Amino acid sequence: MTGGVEAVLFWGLGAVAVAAGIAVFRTDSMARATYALAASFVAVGAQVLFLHLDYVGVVVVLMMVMEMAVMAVYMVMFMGMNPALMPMSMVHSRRTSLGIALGAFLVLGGGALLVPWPSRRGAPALDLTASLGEAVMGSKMLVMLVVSPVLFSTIVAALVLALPRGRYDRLGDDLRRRPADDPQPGGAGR
Amino acid sequence: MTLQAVLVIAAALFAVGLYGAISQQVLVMVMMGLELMVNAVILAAAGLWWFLAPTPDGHVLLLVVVAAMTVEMAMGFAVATVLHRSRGSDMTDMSTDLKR
Amino acid sequence: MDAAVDTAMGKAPLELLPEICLLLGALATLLLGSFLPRQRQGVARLVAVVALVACAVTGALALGGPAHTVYAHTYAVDDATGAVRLVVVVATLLVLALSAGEVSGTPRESETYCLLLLSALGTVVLAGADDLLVLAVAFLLASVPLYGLIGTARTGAAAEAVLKTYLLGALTNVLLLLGVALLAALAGATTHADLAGALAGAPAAPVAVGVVAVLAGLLFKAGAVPAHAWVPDAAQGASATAAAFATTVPKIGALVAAYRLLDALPRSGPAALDWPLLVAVLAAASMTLGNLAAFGQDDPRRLLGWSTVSQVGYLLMPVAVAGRAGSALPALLLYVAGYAVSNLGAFAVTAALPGRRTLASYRGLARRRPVLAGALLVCLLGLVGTPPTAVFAGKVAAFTVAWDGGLAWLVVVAALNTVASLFYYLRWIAPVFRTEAHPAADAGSPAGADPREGAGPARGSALVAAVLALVLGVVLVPLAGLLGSPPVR
Amino acid sequence: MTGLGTGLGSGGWVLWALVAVPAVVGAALCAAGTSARGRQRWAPVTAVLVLVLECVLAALAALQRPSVSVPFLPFAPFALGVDGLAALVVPAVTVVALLAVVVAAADVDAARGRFCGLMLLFVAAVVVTATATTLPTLLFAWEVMGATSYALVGFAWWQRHRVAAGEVAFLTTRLADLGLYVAVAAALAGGGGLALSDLPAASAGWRDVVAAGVLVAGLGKAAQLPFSFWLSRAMEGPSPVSALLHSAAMVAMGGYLLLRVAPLLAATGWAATTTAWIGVSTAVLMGVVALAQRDLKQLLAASTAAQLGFVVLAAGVGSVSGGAVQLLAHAATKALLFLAAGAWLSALGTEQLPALRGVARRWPVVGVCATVGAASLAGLAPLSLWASKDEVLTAALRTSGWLYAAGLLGAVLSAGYAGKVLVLIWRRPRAGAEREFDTEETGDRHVGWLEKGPLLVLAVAAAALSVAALPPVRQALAGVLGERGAPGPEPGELAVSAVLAVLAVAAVGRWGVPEPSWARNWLGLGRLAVSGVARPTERLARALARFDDAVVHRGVASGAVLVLRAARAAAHLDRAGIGAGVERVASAVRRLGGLARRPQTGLVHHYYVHAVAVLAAGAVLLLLVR
Amino acid sequence: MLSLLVFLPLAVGVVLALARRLPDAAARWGWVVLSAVEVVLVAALWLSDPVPAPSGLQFEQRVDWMPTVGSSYHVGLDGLSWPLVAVTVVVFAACSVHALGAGRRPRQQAALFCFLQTTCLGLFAAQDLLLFFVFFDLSIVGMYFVIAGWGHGNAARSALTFFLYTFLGSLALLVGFIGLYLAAAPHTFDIVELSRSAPLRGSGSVGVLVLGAILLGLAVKTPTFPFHTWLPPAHTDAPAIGSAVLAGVLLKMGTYGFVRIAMPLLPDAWRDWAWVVLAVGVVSVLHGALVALAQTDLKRMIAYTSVNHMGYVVVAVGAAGVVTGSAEQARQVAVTGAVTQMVSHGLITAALFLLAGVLHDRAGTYDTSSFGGLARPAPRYAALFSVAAFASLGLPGFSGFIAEFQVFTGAIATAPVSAVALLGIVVTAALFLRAVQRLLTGEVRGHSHGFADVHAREFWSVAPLLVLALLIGVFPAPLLQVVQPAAAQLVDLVGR
Repeated sequence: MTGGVEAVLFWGLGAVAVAAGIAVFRTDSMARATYALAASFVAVGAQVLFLHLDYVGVVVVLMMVMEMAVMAVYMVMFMGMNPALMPMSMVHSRRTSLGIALGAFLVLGGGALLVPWPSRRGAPALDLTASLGEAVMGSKMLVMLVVSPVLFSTIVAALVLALPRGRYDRLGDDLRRRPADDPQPGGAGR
Repeated sequence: MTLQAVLVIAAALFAVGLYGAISQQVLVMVMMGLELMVNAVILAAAGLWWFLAPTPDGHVLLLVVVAAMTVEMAMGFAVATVLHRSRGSDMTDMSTDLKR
Repeated sequence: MDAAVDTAMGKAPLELLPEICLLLGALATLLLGSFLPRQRQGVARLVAVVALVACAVTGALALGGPAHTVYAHTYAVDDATGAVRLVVVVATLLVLALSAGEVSGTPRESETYCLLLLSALGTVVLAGADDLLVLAVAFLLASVPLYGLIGTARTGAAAEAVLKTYLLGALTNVLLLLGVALLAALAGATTHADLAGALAGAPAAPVAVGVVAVLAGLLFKAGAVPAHAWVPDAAQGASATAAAFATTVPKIGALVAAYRLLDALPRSGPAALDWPLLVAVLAAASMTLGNLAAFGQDDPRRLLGWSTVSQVGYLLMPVAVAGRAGSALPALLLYVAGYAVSNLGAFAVTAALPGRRTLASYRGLARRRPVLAGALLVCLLGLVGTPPTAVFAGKVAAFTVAWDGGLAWLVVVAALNTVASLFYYLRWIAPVFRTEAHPAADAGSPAGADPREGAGPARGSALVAAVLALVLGVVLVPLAGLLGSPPVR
Repeated sequence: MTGLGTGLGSGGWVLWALVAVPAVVGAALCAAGTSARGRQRWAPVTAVLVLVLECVLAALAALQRPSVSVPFLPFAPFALGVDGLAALVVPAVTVVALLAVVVAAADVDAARGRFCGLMLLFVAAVVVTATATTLPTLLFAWEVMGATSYALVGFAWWQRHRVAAGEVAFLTTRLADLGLYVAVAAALAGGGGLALSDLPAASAGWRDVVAAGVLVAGLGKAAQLPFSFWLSRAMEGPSPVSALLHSAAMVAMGGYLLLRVAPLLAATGWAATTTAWIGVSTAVLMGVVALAQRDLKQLLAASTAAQLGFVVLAAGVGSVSGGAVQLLAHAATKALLFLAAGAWLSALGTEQLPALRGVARRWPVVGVCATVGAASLAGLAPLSLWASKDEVLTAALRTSGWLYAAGLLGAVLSAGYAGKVLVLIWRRPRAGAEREFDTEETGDRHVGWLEKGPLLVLAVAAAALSVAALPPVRQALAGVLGERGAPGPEPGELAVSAVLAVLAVAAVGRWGVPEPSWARNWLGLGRLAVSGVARPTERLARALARFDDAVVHRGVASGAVLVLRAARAAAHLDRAGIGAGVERVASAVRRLGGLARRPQTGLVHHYYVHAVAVLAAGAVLLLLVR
Repeated sequence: MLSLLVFLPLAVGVVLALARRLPDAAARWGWVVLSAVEVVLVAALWLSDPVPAPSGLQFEQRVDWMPTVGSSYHVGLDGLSWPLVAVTVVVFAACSVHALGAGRRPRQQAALFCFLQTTCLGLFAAQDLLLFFVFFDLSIVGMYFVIAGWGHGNAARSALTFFLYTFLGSLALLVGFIGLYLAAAPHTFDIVELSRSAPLRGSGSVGVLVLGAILLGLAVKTPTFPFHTWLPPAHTDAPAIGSAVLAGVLLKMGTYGFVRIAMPLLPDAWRDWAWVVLAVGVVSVLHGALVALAQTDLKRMIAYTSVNHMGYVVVAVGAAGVVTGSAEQARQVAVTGAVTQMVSHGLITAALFLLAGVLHDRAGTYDTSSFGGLARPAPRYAALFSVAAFASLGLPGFSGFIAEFQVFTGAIATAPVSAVALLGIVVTAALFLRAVQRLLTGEVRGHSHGFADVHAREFWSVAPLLVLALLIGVFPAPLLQVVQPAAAQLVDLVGR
């Protein structure tokens, strides 16, 4: 892949990502917004691949696809909306947010262009993914040690918030009631 | 493609995300805006890492960012659920009892 | 760097024993809780207490040792971490005590204890983090359980409180990650130790944006301007336990982390910006906004929320002069300890009287609940900074350090704010000690009739907090002297 | 108490006893007097006994001339010493005091314990004043004397106007005593030392201040112009009090002080001349006032001021011996006249001169003694005042002719008013005079022997003291006072003054006396003092009190809280003013609180906007302020 | 030994506070016994070492409290603080005797006054700025509860005014202390070290600013002219013993601050401020006297005379600062006079307030015009009141005269302009005589009918104070022996 083609491809993907991003907020249907977001993420994942971060790129793409699926299920379950039709434009103070967004873009973009970025320090390892593995298990082990309780606490916190009924509602105060009293009949051992 | 290009695209994405986060009323849409901003951060981090300091430690940062995104989204859905259940609607503008 | 002796390849799990105790405690409470009948979840609380005490004991033992870093310079085990461990444990124990009345017997009891321990763990790691990545992850670990805690109250107000806390938390998290990315890239390394040297040559603008972005996250956690909006809502909307915990413990970690970050920034070269001025301006904004907003409040919880915002303004004074004045760190630790105890004492009183949600309903409390009234008086006067409470010693140290660090104008603003703060605390204290509480109004107040109200462990916790606020004022100060050594890098 | 040792050796105990006995017994009597009921007959008896002891001790002290000192203040001891002048005056005072208390035993019948106690305290104070050798000791006794005189003048406290009179007397003398405070300070600054003898040694500037201070204090006590009006009000006290205080003791102490500091006055030049002129002008003006009086006691009071004028004149011209003799003679004469007036007052219940026509005929013993007193007062030939006045006049002649002329005029006036009394008491009483009796109090139409005895003693003294004019006695006296070689009055001058006196008395007998109204109310000094000083101070006080309550309180409050709009607050200055002030502070702060709470709108996206905006501003601030 | 003296009342106070079921009489007599023990302790301390060494501290004790901040629990007595400790103990003893009569909640009252006594003794013995400040603030809190708890009229409002005024003043004091702390080379709050090194000497404006803050704080507490408006309402609404302690002891904290902190620690700045202090003193004297003259309420009048008397102290310490061209001995006399005036005012005004309290106990009002001819129904009360009044207006034979005499001698010798304040003496004399006349003389009318004479407890609470004043008035040498060397040393410190 020659430099020129690579640049064109990269910019293309960038344009796709930004266009999809804008589309997310312009469409009036939640479903289309979700698909636009997925497209934007895939584009970003691809761009990351361009930057030789294969592992991270693939992870981003896969994760985003799964998340979009969850979001779709979520909207149907809760919003009770037919993903296709629901016209909604619940927007407020459009002008101020547009102003702030443009301002942010100008500042960050301008900064990106004008700042005398230093030159690269040190060469990338031959096998990036392997070096990542060593870093995770080596110098940055504590980061991973801390990420695990983060995920654990996310699970606990999310369930505490989301679940309307706890174990005592299902199995009684002394947790002895069998079969469990669930709103939906059926399930194992019934 | 140069660092500036990557950063400009990232800035654009960030701006769009910010616009969405501020202008949208529905919590889920606000979360989408936040996700776009995280995406911009991932892209910027990748660019910066590649063009400035491709060290393995920097690489771990990207993993952390991705992990942070997933955790925030998970919590976002949980908050949306509890908001929906206890207040009947997940519009941020509808829940303004706590003020002044 | 000389003090930093890095043990074998950094992986010495024993160094992090206190943190491990907290994690195991969290896991144990959750597992145990899921097998205990609803009425006997007190055992989970017992386990939580044991875990906390274990953490305190191991932390105290480690306190004496030489300051060093572990896990390849990413985690500092020095006086600051030791002190934070102790303060967080004491604070969490007080929260457990004041939560007894409200939480025991509810279906979510053991989950609440688990989340409390996890957030405490997050706070300690945040304080000890000596690396930007660990900082980011610790930030997550501290805030996620907080969302869970605030949301458990199952009321409309709690839901709204968690919404606001979550959204502000998410935004600041994104900014934090952006900042970390920028700084890591520019410095080529992520540990604080390398930051100073590597950033010296970096261009100023990105470093400024990076640092401000990281500070945004820490300021959210501390509850300071500009990300302070969630504090009053969380204090008012959430349950007493969550409110007390959210407004007291996480900010300890955030402030120490901010101190370490500012201490590690370069002080020469193009990237040497005037950080103290920025933090001083934010401190002044926080204390003034917090004080003024607290004037018109009628709900004691919301008043305490705004008072927390103003207190964080005073707490930011030693942080502003991080590294520029000799004993800034001991001053910060001393003030944080005093603040935590006084604030929790006041929340304990509100927890002991859940029915009374207006200042007027506190009329004549001194006559019927002298212990509670006394504890409230000590804690509120403590928050103002009257001698001999611990906050007074903290404030004197903070004022002196700020004056030494060249922020004389900030000291004057802080003094004026201290005086202003006296008025709204008096608005709460005055009805408590007003004698002519004629019975009619008393019976009218919702909680008047409930005899049990005001008794129980919450009262005990309020009393303990008040006594600690006084005792610390006299005893702790020499102890702070021990923590004189600068943060290790 | 180490200092005590030095005095004890050479008869110091006499001086200590002289002071301590009346003080202690007086205090005890006062304390007992307040709580005990009944006639308290024991009080006058103890008082008389103590005073007899006092007279003996005084005589002993006069002979031995002891001096004692005890550490009192770091820079000045409490020192007493009997010098020539004191040796003369102290015995005189104790004798007059004894006689006054004897009369009081009969005259005063209510709360005798308190009365005798106060009299003893007064005597102790006078003795200390007379014998004080350092300024602080003098000031100590000076003020106590003032206070006891207030208590004695206002003794009948159930009559409010008498207490008011006491108050006027006390305040006027206290105002004048400020001079002594300044004098002490100046002496300390001047570095000369605080003993009376080495006051002239102070540095020039400060010495003038000392002289001025002492002069003002002396004039105040001696009831000279412009302070003499208090003496008129002091007449409302019981007669024995007037007899002791306003003839022999308190008023005399004013003149006595000026005599003792005569060297200082002389050293400062201007002080001597001013003293002299004030003395002689008081003699003249007060003589006119005395002439115009229709009340016997007022007349005697004015005459006291006039006679003291001569003492002050003597101090001014430096003739200490002349002044001393004048002092003694006047003490005896005036005490006699006051006691006589007292006797008539308690008998007839009136002091008005028209009502006292021919009173001498009714009680011949009192009449004769009063005649001797009045004659001596008039300066008639063989009696004491004639001799002492001439000595003073000769000394005045030496300094300036005008002084002598004014002095002579004063003498003539004194002859005039004394003659007025003489003539009146011997006239035949008009029919129906009975109606004019009992104007001041209900008389018992009886004069007991307790009152007549002292009169006789005083009459003898008044007559005998003229012996001082004889050259040999005068020389000895001058020797005692340490004034060698002062020429005595020539026979010619003595003759001139005697003739003038006789002529004046005859003229008064024949043509009577003009009584101008401006003179009768003491030159309007009293009203001037009240309207000129007392009223404006009270008005100023009330204005300051209002200012204090309203403006200062709010001024400080607004100073504390910058936000307060004082203009609107000053509009309604009523009682609620203070309440409104606090209310305004609270509302101002509430508005500020409202302002601070406005960004907390409850809408999350507003929080986003605020957060991003502030962070951006922070970054910009960082980059700009480098 | 000194710490025992300071903290014994606190211990007893805590016991009294906790012993809920203690009968009233036991609480009252317990308090009396305690104050008696305190008096004995002071006497014992005094006899063990009567003449203090001029420069050293007696009974010095020092324990580290806040080493990082350079502050320690450092207590000691010298010529300046000895008399004030003695006065504090005597005034509290008198109050305890006076409170033997019927009173609301005697147990809590006794406990509160014991706490107050500890704060006062602690302050006078403190040799450390922070310790001084802590006791300064605690005394304000204590007095707030005395007025709010046992006062009459609108006690709550005047208690609040009192608290806010003096608390804001104490904040200014704290800023000044911190300024001093930072200026000291090895940062320290210790008064002895600070006075030895006089940190801000020759530093011009900073020293002046720091002293300005300290003066503001002390001026509010003394109180001097512009900041005195809290005193009259605080006194009129305080209970009798509350007023006695407030006037007798608490006002001395302000003036003691001048001689203990302001003058020795900031000599240069003090010399610059001397004329201002002198002027404020003179204005306070005249303003206090004149406004007192216009009062009809007896307690407000006595309160304003306190402003007047404290004005004399301010004049004296101001004059002590005028160093150019004035004799050193005169300045020593002025300072000695200032300390004597603190002692004398403490004794005499406490007695006056207790007597005013007697009026309120009987008739429920302080208005002088509603009484008259009290001498007939209550001769002993009349005697006590007139003795106290004459002592207060400076009649020789009482400590008032000794104090005022030295103040004026020293002040006029150093700064002749202060002679203007002499008029204050005459106005004070006038207002006291007027009060005596309105209350005691004339025919019996208004509330005087059936006015019971002074009880034993009231007599034995006032009489000792007046006897002490008389003793000092007649034999001032023992007291002056203690004060004079310390004053001389202070004047040297200010003059260097």
